[in-house]
This record gives sequence, structure tokens and C-alpha cells, in this order.
Amino acid sequence: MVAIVGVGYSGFNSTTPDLSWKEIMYEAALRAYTDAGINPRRDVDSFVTCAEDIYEGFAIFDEFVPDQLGAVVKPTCTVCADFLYGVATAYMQIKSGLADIAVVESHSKASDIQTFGNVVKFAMDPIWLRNIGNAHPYYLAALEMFQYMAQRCLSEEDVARVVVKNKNNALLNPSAPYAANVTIDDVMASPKLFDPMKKMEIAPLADGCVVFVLASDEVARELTDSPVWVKGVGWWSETYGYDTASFSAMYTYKAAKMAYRMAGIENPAKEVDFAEVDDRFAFKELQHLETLQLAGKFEVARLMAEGYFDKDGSLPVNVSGGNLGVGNLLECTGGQKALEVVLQLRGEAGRRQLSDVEIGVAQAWRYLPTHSGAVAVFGV
Amino acid sequence: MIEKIVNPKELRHWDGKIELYWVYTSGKAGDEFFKKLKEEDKFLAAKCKKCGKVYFPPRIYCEKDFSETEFVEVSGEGCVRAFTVARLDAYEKPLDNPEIYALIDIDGTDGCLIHLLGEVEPENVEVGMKVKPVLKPKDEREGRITDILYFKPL
Amino acid sequence: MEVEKISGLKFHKKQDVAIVGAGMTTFKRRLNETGRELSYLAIKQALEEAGITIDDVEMVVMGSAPDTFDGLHMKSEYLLDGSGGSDRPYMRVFVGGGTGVFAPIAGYWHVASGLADVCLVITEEKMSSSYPHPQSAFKYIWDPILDRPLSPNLIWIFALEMRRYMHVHNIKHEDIALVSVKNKANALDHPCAQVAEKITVEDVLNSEPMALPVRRLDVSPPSDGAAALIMVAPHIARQLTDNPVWVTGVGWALDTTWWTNRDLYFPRYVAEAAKMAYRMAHITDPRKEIDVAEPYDPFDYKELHHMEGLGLAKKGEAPILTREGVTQRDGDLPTCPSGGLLGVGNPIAATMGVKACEIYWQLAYRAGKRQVAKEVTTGVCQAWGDLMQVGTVMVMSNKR
Amino acid sequence: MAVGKKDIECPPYAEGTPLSDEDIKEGKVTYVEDHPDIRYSWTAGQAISKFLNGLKEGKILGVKCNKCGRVMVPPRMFCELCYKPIDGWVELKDTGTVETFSISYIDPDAKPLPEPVIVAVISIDGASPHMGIMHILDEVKPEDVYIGMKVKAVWKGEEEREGAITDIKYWKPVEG
Repeated sequence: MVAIVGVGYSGFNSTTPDLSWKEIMYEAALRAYTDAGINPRRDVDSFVTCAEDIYEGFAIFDEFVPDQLGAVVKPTCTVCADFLYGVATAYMQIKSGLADIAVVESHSKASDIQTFGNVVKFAMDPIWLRNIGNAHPYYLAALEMFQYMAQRCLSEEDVARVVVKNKNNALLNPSAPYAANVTIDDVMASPKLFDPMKKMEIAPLADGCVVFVLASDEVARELTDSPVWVKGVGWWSETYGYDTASFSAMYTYKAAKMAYRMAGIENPAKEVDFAEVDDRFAFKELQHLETLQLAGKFEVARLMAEGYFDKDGSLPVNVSGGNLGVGNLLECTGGQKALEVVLQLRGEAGRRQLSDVEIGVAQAWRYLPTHSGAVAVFGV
Repeated sequence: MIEKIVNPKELRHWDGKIELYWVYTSGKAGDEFFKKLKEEDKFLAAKCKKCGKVYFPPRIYCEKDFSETEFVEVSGEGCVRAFTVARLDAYEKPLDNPEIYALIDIDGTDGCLIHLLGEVEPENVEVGMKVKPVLKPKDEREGRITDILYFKPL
Repeated sequence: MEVEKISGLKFHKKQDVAIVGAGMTTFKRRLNETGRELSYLAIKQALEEAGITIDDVEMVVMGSAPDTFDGLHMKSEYLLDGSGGSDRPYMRVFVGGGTGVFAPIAGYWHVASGLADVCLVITEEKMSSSYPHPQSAFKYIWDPILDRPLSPNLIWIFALEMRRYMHVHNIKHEDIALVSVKNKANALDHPCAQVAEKITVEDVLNSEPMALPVRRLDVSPPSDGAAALIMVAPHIARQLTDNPVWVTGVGWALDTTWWTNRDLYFPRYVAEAAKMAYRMAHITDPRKEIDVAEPYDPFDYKELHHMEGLGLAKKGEAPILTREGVTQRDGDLPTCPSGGLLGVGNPIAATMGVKACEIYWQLAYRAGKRQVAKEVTTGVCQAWGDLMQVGTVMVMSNKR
Repeated sequence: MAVGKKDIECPPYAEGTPLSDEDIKEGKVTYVEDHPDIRYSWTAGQAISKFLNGLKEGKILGVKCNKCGRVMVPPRMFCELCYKPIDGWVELKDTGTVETFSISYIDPDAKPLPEPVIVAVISIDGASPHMGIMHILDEVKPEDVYIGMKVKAVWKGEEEREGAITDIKYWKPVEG
């Protein structure tokens, strides 16, 4: 078993004009090490950072990682993926005996990016897709949303309810810059930028950093009396091309299957107490809930309307406010999800604390234009 | 941190860019496809020799079983599976003319293409609508996906 | 300044890791194939050598260096379908130029942790996409505020490091040029080689100056290419082959971003990485126990520099070993028998083909014309990257 | 699992299709060009903001750590070896020593430069040994530069300075 023995974060804010990317990493890392009660220069065997170069504005971001994590001349690497992939990497390193204590870091300095649309476009296939038309690549999500709504017979209100739930949940989270007391009418009145997708259904960008300290069974018990265990972790890629993609988040289905098998969970809808899922586009939350098998294919929207996924519902989802409330944290998205799950499991979530929670799921997608994602199951 | 700057005017930003010119070769499958399109107005797909899946856009391998593929000719026509009207450009500024993007299932293949729709009003687009590609005049073609201007209703 | 030791490693792994197949594409200045087509071609070879199909592969590790070469943000996702990542757990690891050996290290922990029994490691680079020159992409590896305003070229850091190395040990350029001569000649036997040729020390010393002391023939060329490796658990290896090659040690280390704050004459990041790998492989005297080595040689002095970091030569001794012919293919410590990056080409991450793959082929006695003269049991490969920061080391052996 | 390893004499390799620059220029193969507009505005942060503001005033600022005793430049808010906050700021001299140098004949795009540029790592006086920055040397012939040479910063005029590393035009040998 692998445990989380320390967490730290910095943010989350819409901009961070006072701190460089190095300094937000330092702030978050220092808090995580203090939380775990370790000295990174002495105790940590491996450092993993999750970053994509073009989000950062460097050709090789890995260069700029070690100092602020306390990782100078120590095993340190970059995983070009979401934070949860980093958790998987640390998990494997600990399981293979390469590390007893491993640190995972991920951050977003989205406010440094001046042309976000072009950055996403830069990830699109240059030969077959990138230069068609002039629109913002959000249209790719809109196409997927269109098909998903058609297949699941969803109304626009069904999707709008996700925004209402998450932005209101975020009001109880002091680190959620996009919290708002919106109603379904507000969302429905928000302009349709990419039919059928509305402005409010797109998560705006945010800055922040999350650092986790993971440890092997033995070491974790030495460090803390109440570790949070990584019960299972899974990551999966479906395909790259839109011609072969399922348009129904199969990547999450497969990643969840892998994570649940590892965690020994047979009936996720019953066994999972709460979840933090990727909602960088509102419809994605519905899609991800379905593929995480937390609700039946055609039930998700009905349950959402009935309040099943509310913070006082049977299976609270995105109590933190999700990306719609906290913001799009790029590769740190999974970090914010995992952080919320750990805080809830430890009982440290403040006014949004859920009662009697033992198993939580964090899930993240690799954002446009990909069909990859990861899932982690945490428990106490 | 023990001390921090308190005067926001002392905080600095540094502007810069990642600016390069990239030249992407279309590759083996792409080269075949675009040359055929440019010279002969014809469309190619690729069929897996093992499982029979027909890829569009074509590729030289089957991504599921890693077998080789063979090129097959298709009409290039297809049906709209999903569409959206995009109103913002890449800088999040309103587009003067909203663009209709569609996911088009190409006839005779298991694949699809994302491209623009033209010669049709947004309110008249329907799922399942048959569309066909409109190509640039032959002498203006460059062997790129933008040689297809848009798809229009059949 | 003291460097703290890596502590607490017990190496209590779930299972051993064997390599059973490898493959690569030709390395050329520019190839027509897209990155994913190159990946596909390399994987086909590796699967064939291992005698398995893509369906047997459980997980995939992708190694690829800067996105700015291929001209694709999140390029692992773009390369996914040709890299066997379709419908599988697929992850890209990245430590700059060190990725060539780091990708198999990541493959190692996928298998050693017990999460995968068959792991495919694929590395790809298509540097030719970047215009006007692949080196232009390196403009963006520098600190945007402190370095980029000085309009630096990538070669600068090498030149600065090379000068310091030459100065501290009083090494002549002639001795360093011998590495280029040796590797480019070794590459004549490599079917994938881009710049294999017979040259002399004078050719190197008289070649066009780039950033002195670095001259044209001191440098490896930018290339397009891909390489693949199949790593499996022992029970799978047994089914596939009688003589697999085992991964006995891995190590990696990343030094400070502030490279101008260090004395550049010695690669302590390689030394730390090697220390970790040797400890795991129970190697106490690398010079005696290592039979064949593939240190990273993007520049000729780098081979020497890295041999010293790997403990294959004492500080300042590597040029002497080279002059005495110890590092020739028929020498006592054959070094870069593949022809290395200087001879075969330098498609950054895909150099796994001449590093990890080459050591595998050497230890499996499958290197053909490139097979070293002496009997081999243990080999080491190493790569280096970032702003002279990363050392990645993997030790392999044909004895378990 | 399939049949197992085939007995191949030579390691396998796949032949690619090489192209030359001419093949691209003449349009022998199809290709796409792109020149995306990707811009950033990096936050300099606490340490570098202060450093840049110092340069504007003609000062080189460093930081010190009382635990390891190092005086560091470029400045940072934490000592990366002790992993603790720095203990204060130090104004350094604008003189230094050449740690290593190179004579560059090429620009960032690998194109030949009209005149070679001398680049060096210069350890700054007042900071700990080997604590240097990368910068340009001038007012010296390439053949006269040596490791250990004492150099001095040549600043831009006060009104021209904008708080950038290029506020130092270059470094020149200290006379005598």
C-alpha cells in the first residue's frame, strides 16, 4: 500500500502577479513537507512534476523544477500529463522499491499564457485539423457535447444544473476564485458561444499549485497515525484522432476500471462516498460520472436534478466547486481534485466538510484535444 | 517567505513568445491522400488488412492491431453526426462570420472528419444530413486539408 | 558544497525486469514519415524481435523531448496512435535530452512495480519540423528573463562546459577529437547511421567553428527517428527467450537550474545517478565490472565527461583511455560501439536506439558487425539533458 | 503470448524515407507550414523583480543564506540546498572573474554571425565562489580572453536602462 502523508497547495487564484512559477511551487511544497513532517533534502527519494512545456512557455520545463522542490541533485523527473499521472508514477516508484518517499507536484500558471486559444490549437493535428477555420478550439468540446446530449437525450437545463451546483458549492471553498450564487436562469441566459455550449459552461483559467508527499506503507506509519491511502490508480488513453474517439469518455471508464480493480471496488456507485471529477466543460461532469460508473448511463441527469450529487446528497460530487468554481488548472486539475478528496477524508475541509466519508475518487482528463485521463481512488 | 514586495508597482512581468516556423510533412499516408486529392479530386481511406477497419483520415497502420493497411478510394461524401456554431476566434474575440463546424462521417469508412459547413444556414443543419466536399480550384490547391474549402449539403 | 546522499532505498521491487526486444528506424536529417509513423515502424521491429504482438503489450511509456521540435503541444497525445498507446495506459516521461535513457527507466518501474508484465517503451523525435533550424527550438530552453535577452545559441552551454573541462584537466582539443573520429568510424557498421564516415583528428580541428572550442565535427547532427524497447516480467521473458537481458540498476538525478552557479568541469548529476544505479546493481568498481558502455555523446567531449561521471575513468583520465585505444570496439572498455550520437545521429529522445537498445543488443550478442570483441556480461548506458542538469543511468546484465 | 524470439542475425531496423531541403522546396512531398502566435507574460516573481529593479539602478543584487553561508546570484527567495528562506539581500560589485568562455560564430538560429560574440560565465565579486551569471564580453580580442580574467560591467546610460539583464551592455577587462 502507498499512502499520502502530506499535502500542500498554493492558490487558487485567477492571476498571481506577485509570485513566479518557482515561487508558487516553493510555497506549496514547503507546506506539504511541513504537513508530512519531513525534510526534502534528507528524506525524499524521488520527485515527480507534472507539466507540459507549452503551458509553461519553455522548450524544456524540466530544467526549472528542482530548486524550489528541494530536489537539487536528486532523482527528479517530469511526467507530461495530469497530476494524477504523477500520483501513478510515484505509486509505481514506491512499489518498485525505487523510493520510500516520493513527492508529486503540479501547478498551473495559466495567467502567464497570453494566447491560450493558440496554445490549445498547437496541440491539434497540424495536418488534418489545426488550420480548419478560425474558431477557438473550444468548438471541439462543443461537438462532443452535441453528440453526448443527443445520445443521452439531455436538455440544456440538464447541463446548466452542473454549473449551478458547482459554482454554489464553491462559495464554501476559500480557494475558489469563480464561486458565485448563480441560478439556473442565469446559466440559461449566458450567451451561447459554441452551440449548444454556453459561456458559463466553460471553466475559466486559474493559477495554483498542489504538492503531495507519498510514502510506502512502512514509512507512512512512522510519519503519521492517520494516512490517506492510495487504494487504486488508473490511467488510460483512448486514441488521439477524433475519427477513432468514442466521444463518451471511454478513457475514464477504462482508467476507473483499472483503479477500481486495484482498490477492490466492485460496485463503485455503492462503495464510493464522494467524487471530484473533471468539469472543465459542464457536460464533462455528467459524462465522467457515467463513465466512473457512479450512476447509470441514462440516470445521471435525472439524479443531478434530484440533488443526488449535491453536497448534502447521497453521493456528493465536486464539493470543492470543481473546475467551474475553482478554475481550469491545466495539468494541476487532477491535483485540485485529489487535494479535495484528501482534505475531506482527513476531515480538514472546513465548512464544506462531508460527514462519514471513507472512500473518495478523483478524476481528471487531459483537456482538449485529447482522449486520455486518469482516476485515483483514495481511502482511510 | 520572510519578506515580500508590498508595492505592486515593483512587481515585474516579462513578455516573450515561442516563435518558430514549423514545416510538417504529411507523412506516408498523408502524402498519398493529398496528392490524390490535389491531382485527381479523389479521396483515399485506408483499410486494415487484418481487421478490415477503414480509417479516414488514412494511416499506414491499424492503430488497434498494428497491421498494415491498404488504400481504398471513397467518395468523400458523408453525413453530419454533430455540429456547432462557433462564435469566438482563437483570441476569444467574436468572429465576424460565425463558423459552422461539423463532425462528418465519411461514407464507406469507419472514420470521420471535422470540417466546416458552407452554403447552409445554421438553423437548416440537421444530424444525418448528407454533405459533400467543395474543393478549391485545381490550380490553387496546395496538397493540404484546406484544399477542401467546406462541405455543403448534397 | 556538499551534496546530500540518496537515502532509504531498499530496492524491494515486486519483480525483476528483462528486455526481450528492441527496434529502431534509420536516423536521418529529415524523414517524410510523421512522428507517429516513425514510432509505428520502430515498434514493429521491436515486437518482431521479441516475438509478440501489440495485443500482448499492457502499458506504454513514451519518451520524447521538447514539443518545440515536432511543433506540437502535448505531443505524446499526438503520437499516441502510432505509439501503441491506443486503448492502453500510456504515459510520457520527459527529462530533456536525458529522456533517451529515462524512458526505459520509466519502463522499468512500470514492470518492477508489478503493474505491468509487458511494457513497451517508445521514443520518437522529429526535429526537422522546426524551422529555420532545429537549433532554433533550443532558444526556448533558456530562462526567459535572464538568458533569452542575450540571444543565446544552444551550443554556448556546451562550449562553456567544454572549455572549463579542458581548462581544469589541461586537455588538448586533439584528444577530445579522437572521440569523434572513433564514433563516426564505429557508425560505419550501423545501418541506421546518418553521418558515419572515416575522418581524422585534423578534419575535426579544421572544421568550421561554431562556438569555440566547439567545431562542426565536435557535434552530433539533428535527426528524425524513433526507437522502441520491450520490457517484460521474468515469467514472460522465460516464455519468449532463453537469454533475456536484465535491468539490474537504474538511477537518475537532476541538478540545480542555476547552472552558472556550479563548476562545470565535472558532471556531478551523472555521478549521483550512477551511484544510485550501481548501488542497486551491486557494482562497487565500475571500471572493472562494466564490460561495455554507451555514455551520451552529443558532443565529443561529452563522452569523456560522462565516462568520468560514470566512474569508468578517474577525473581527467578519460582522454588518456581514449588515446590508448581502451574505448575502441576491440579495447578493454568498448565505449559507444554503436557509433553513438556523433556517428548515428541525435534525434534527442530516440537516441535510446543507440544507448539502451545498443547495450541490450551487445549483451544479447545480437549486435552483428558492431559486436564488441570481448566477452560481455554487464553494460551501462547513460544520457544527459536539460541545462547540463540531468543524468540518467541504466545498468544491464545478461546474468540475473 | 506468441511464439517467441526469432533468430535474427542483425538487429532489426526500419528504413525511413529521407528527404532533402530541396524536396520540400520543390514540393516533391506535401506539407503544411504553421507559424502560430504563442505569447506569454511570465511573472518575474519576488526575487527576480527585485533583481531587475536593481539592474535599473545600476546595481547587481544577490541574496545570502546564513545556514550554508552562501551569497547567491541570481537571487532567489529560498536557499535551494538548505531549503529555507534566504536571510537577506546583498549588493554585489559589478566586477567579476571569467569562469569559462566561448567564442560564438552563430546566432540562435544557427546562422553565421557577422562578427563572433564572446560569451562567458562570470562569477561576480562579492558572491560565493563559482556563483556566476552568463553574459557577453567585449572590448577584448577573442584570443586575449582567458579563464580567471578580471572583468567589469559596462552599463547602459541611466535613462536607457529598463530593468533587464541587458542593462549591462557587456563586460570588459579590468585595465592593468
